[in-house]
Amino acid sequence: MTQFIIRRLLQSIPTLIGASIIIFLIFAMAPGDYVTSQLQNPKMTEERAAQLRALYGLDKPLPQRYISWASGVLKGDLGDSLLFKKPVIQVINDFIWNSFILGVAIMFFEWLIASIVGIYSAVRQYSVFDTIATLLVFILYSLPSFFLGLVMLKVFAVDLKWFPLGGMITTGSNYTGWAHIVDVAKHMVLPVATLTLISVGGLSRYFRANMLEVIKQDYIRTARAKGLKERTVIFKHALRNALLPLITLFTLELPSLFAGAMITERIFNWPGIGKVVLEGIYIRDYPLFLGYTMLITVLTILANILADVLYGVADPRVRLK
Amino acid sequence: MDQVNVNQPLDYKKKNNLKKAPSIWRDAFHRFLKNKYAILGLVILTFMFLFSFVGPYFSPYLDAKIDVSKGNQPPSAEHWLGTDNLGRDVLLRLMLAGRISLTIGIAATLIIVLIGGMLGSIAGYYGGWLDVIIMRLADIIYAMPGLPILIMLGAIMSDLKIPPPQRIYYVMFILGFISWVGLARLIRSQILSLKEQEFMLATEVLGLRDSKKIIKHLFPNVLPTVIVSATLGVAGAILSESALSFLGLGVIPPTPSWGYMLSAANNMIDFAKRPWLWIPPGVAIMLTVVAINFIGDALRDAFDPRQKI
Amino acid sequence: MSEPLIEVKNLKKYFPIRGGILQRTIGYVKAVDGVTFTINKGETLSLVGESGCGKSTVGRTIIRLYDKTDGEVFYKSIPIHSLKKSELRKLRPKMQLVFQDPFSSLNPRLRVGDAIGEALLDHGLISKNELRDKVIETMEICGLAPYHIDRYPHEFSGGQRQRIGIARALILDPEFIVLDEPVSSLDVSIQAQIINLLMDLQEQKGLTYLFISHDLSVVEHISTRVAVMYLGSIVEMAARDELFAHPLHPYTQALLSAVPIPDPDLKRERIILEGDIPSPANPPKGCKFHTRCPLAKDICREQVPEYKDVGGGHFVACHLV
Amino acid sequence: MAKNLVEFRNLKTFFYTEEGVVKAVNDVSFSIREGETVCIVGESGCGKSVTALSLMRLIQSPPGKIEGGEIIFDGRDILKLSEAEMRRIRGNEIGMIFQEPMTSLNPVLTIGEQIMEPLMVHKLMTKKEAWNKAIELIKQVGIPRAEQIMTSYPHELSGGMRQRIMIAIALSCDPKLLIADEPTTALDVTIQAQILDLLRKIKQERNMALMLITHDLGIVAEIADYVVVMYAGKVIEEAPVRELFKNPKHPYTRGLLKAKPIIGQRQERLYTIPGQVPNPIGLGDYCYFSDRCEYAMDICRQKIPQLAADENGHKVACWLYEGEWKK
Repeated sequence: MTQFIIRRLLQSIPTLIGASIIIFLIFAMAPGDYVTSQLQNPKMTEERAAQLRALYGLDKPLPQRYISWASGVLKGDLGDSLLFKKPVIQVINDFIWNSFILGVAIMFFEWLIASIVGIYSAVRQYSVFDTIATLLVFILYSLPSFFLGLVMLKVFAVDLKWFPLGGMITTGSNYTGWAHIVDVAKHMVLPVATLTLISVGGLSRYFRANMLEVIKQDYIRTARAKGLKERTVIFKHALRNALLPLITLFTLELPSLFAGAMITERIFNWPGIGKVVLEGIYIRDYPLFLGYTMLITVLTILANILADVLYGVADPRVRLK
Repeated sequence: MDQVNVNQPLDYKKKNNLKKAPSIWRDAFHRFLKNKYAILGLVILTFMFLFSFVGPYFSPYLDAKIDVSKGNQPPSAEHWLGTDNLGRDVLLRLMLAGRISLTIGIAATLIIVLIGGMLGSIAGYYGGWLDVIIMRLADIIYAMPGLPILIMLGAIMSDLKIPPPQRIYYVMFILGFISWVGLARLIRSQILSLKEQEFMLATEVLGLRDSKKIIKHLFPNVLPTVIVSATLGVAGAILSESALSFLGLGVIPPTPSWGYMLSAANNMIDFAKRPWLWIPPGVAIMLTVVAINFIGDALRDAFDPRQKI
Repeated sequence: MSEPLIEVKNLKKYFPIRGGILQRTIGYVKAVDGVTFTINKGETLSLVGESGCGKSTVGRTIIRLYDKTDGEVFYKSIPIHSLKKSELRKLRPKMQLVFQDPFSSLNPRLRVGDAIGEALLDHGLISKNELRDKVIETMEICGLAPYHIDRYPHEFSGGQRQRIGIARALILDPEFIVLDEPVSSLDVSIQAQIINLLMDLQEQKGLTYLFISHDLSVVEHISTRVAVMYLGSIVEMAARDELFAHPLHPYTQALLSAVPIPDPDLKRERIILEGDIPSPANPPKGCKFHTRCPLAKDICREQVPEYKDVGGGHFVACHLV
Repeated sequence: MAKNLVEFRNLKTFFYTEEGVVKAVNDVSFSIREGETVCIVGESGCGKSVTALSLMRLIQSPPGKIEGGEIIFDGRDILKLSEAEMRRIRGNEIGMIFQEPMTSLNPVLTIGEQIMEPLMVHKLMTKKEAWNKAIELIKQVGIPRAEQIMTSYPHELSGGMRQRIMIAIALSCDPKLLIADEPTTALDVTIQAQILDLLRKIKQERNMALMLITHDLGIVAEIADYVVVMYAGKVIEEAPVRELFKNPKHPYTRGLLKAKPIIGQRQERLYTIPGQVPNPIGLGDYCYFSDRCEYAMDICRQKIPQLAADENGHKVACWLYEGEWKK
């Protein structure tokens, strides 16, 4: 097992380097940089700008800038966010956990609903439930997340006023303890509902397809020939096999917990890393955006390795000696 | 060479003329038409195309000037969907925006099919170090988060001051270059499994030239997967484009797009008081994408009835 | 009648097993481990053995569908494995192969007429307008009705598809055909039709066959000479009547006694081999059969038996003979 | 004469497909006595497996459905039982093994778990008792190192060993009937000999009926007491094994016996039954073998022949043996 992990880590190093080069090149393509966007304000003079650029090392040739940036990243120094005038690491740390709570809630509801709907419609194939579920899943699957978010806000916040119009806590209130949690929860309902509805479609189709594939296998017929209850056949024999590919899917979704849904956080004004980074891009806060993108890339690569390892642990056939 | 009377050949009772049996593609087409979701999808999609490409000629406001005095009127007899802050007819804007969004969706998908198809088949068919390089590149692009990269490229486009009409083409290429990986991997794995099939080994035994193997044997068997994923790809591309434009980083005025029209909801008053500004484009996107997904799914069943899911 | 058409000298085919961190080759599956035989013109040599004995690999390596690891293959004294790609391609029509699985050996999206005729056209051995008649003629020889020419494979039964596979090979007017378990997946009544077809074609066109099978009764019916394989090597080879009348190698004897005979009154003492067929990845030392051989001695466990002619072309590889 | 354990009476099992209704089992009647080995023999698509699956009520519907007839097992009509009652029979009074050992065991559960399941469900054994019984069963089916096998997974075993485990599972609750659906078709001939030997040993040790489905007449001769020949969903001939091989009546059975090459009895040219099995959809009121039969008469193309027994119980459904005047 460790041998496998080492091999996968070694293999992912070139991918990581490649990704970092491409990302850095994209940023380097940007004509202006933070400094130029400051030129508009009168106090800024030409040579002052040159000094600033030198300070941020923006005047050196490209490969050198990449090396210094990359070595910084390795040492954990992602440079300073221009928007917040503090190290990018700190900015990320401040806001990423708000995205994390949202992400965990979404993922919980998404997997709960998708598994129930997917498995039930597979077991009851061609039933009324199955047809309705498939149709509904189809529509949810095609909804743009921002449109659904806006509609939810309009209906439930503006018109019905059941939920707050956005943000994470009621402005001006300083609840503590349980009251705070309830307040945050109330603010979470609409964004969580939006993103759960968006993602539950695809996942339940995947559950359904997997279950249907497993149900027609020979060992399910053997299980029935043993006279086991249908419940045992489905939940012990079928589900254990159907879940295998889903472990990979679950692990690959973990990075999204940290990435934060940029657009949804912006619509619901949820102070997550997604919203913050999005605002940063409008004022070309490249270090913050660069740091954030690299973080997500690293998490994705690690998630890929974790997915393979977990699959090996779960599936005895693949259990790597 | 006298005919060998091996044992009397199959009975000729059921003799019918030597007309060509319906081709495999016509069979698939008949199965496709029998699927009611496909018909629903086709109807909606044709409506959206007509609405976008033919609709404008029926609108009285095609060449109306901007007249701020008539701005922000709610839906009325003259303006079925009201007017926007510059007094333009929202219905007309919706139609014109449809052209852009549909064109970008299809164009981006063609790019994806071109790049993904080519790289995927080369990697799958020739293998060796070519395969390793292409797949390594695919891993890299696959590892990078899609939306942030798109947003970054959008921001750069704004900085480079690319004129709006040209921006459309840049958006197409960006969408294409970011999302070809999925299709490339799909085609590569399909070619690899096809190459193990006995009928491909047979083409080697028969000594067919590489070109014949690819065109007459691999291509027809990979095509269905490409068609299905390309169709679903258009839906994906439309969603991505409208997201970018919603953030003001994709298609920007004066070029109309559903995404940008939706961003009208960013200003509080329009959001709460003037839903006719941002709800119609949202519905338009949803209808188009649902229709395409119906068609894509029906195509998958039509091509491979065994994989009924 | 008996100058050799095909000569195989000490043919070896190893498939590498990858492992370790850098996926280096850490071992070999010795699918074919040194096989020598000749096939004379108009003869049918059968390769018989159980799964994993390498008979299909021999068949495919001879016509260079797989590249060899070691040894030599001559077709009319032309060294097949040292030809350039273009030379090999020109020789292809002369050496054909009929596959086992009627369902995966035909391109599902290509009309039957094209599948049969395309190679003839591609090799420029016929003009376009003569092609259709030639295809119809060959189809009728193989017992297929002409009106099937434009149909697709999914409209045919297993037996008919096998006929299409044979027509596809036959139309190129080959001299040598490898029949890789052509009737194993067919029903008994259809099997008989295909066997008769193959034997009639051999008679009329003087074809030379390498017949690969695990079914000893079919082998007894169709072969001129028979070679019995076990884990990559030939353990015994002789003329058909000689081998079936006086099997010398214990494995051949066990194989013959294991075949169920459709005669309820036949009482015969049965040799039941213990244990399972070892994996070709790490075959037993010495004589590979010693782990299952009822007569195994110490010498069998250490020394590889010599493959020698014990008289009249009856080859056997066993210390006890 | 032992009493009848299983009686199929005019069983009809149809499959409703897009192209039309496939009458997989079309009015089939025969019976299996206690402790007797009955072989159902026929080519692919003749309905032999569907007959067995109908007895176990494992027909997947849709698309399949048992349309008519009765299956009397140990005095009870299987088709009338509730699902719960049926479950008490499956795996308990009737054991079943299938053709593909490689895919018949659950790949993610250990061998031990899969053997112990029926013991705990039907015999209400504790985990401990079931564990010991499972080890005993593994030894009974001739697999060494039973304890180690208990904790290993199916992919670690060979095809032959997996089929032995399937037999162990089927025998776990001492069933009155064991159904074996082409148990050795996917195995090599030396392994097949081992499995047939095991089945014969089990047959002697237990007074258990065996319903063996196969297309190989050699296996029928070796293990069967009584033979039922099926063609296109119907029983066309049935007789004790010696009688059937010595005096085959139906042209199809005779054709099968001559078409298969036999070691030591080489023929110059194989007898072939021309044509192929008819399309199962839309079969009318005529003998389904008529278009392939050398002796086909007009009556054969007009009316389905019924099974008629001769003096020593050798039944055949063919107009050659039923003179028109008899009817």
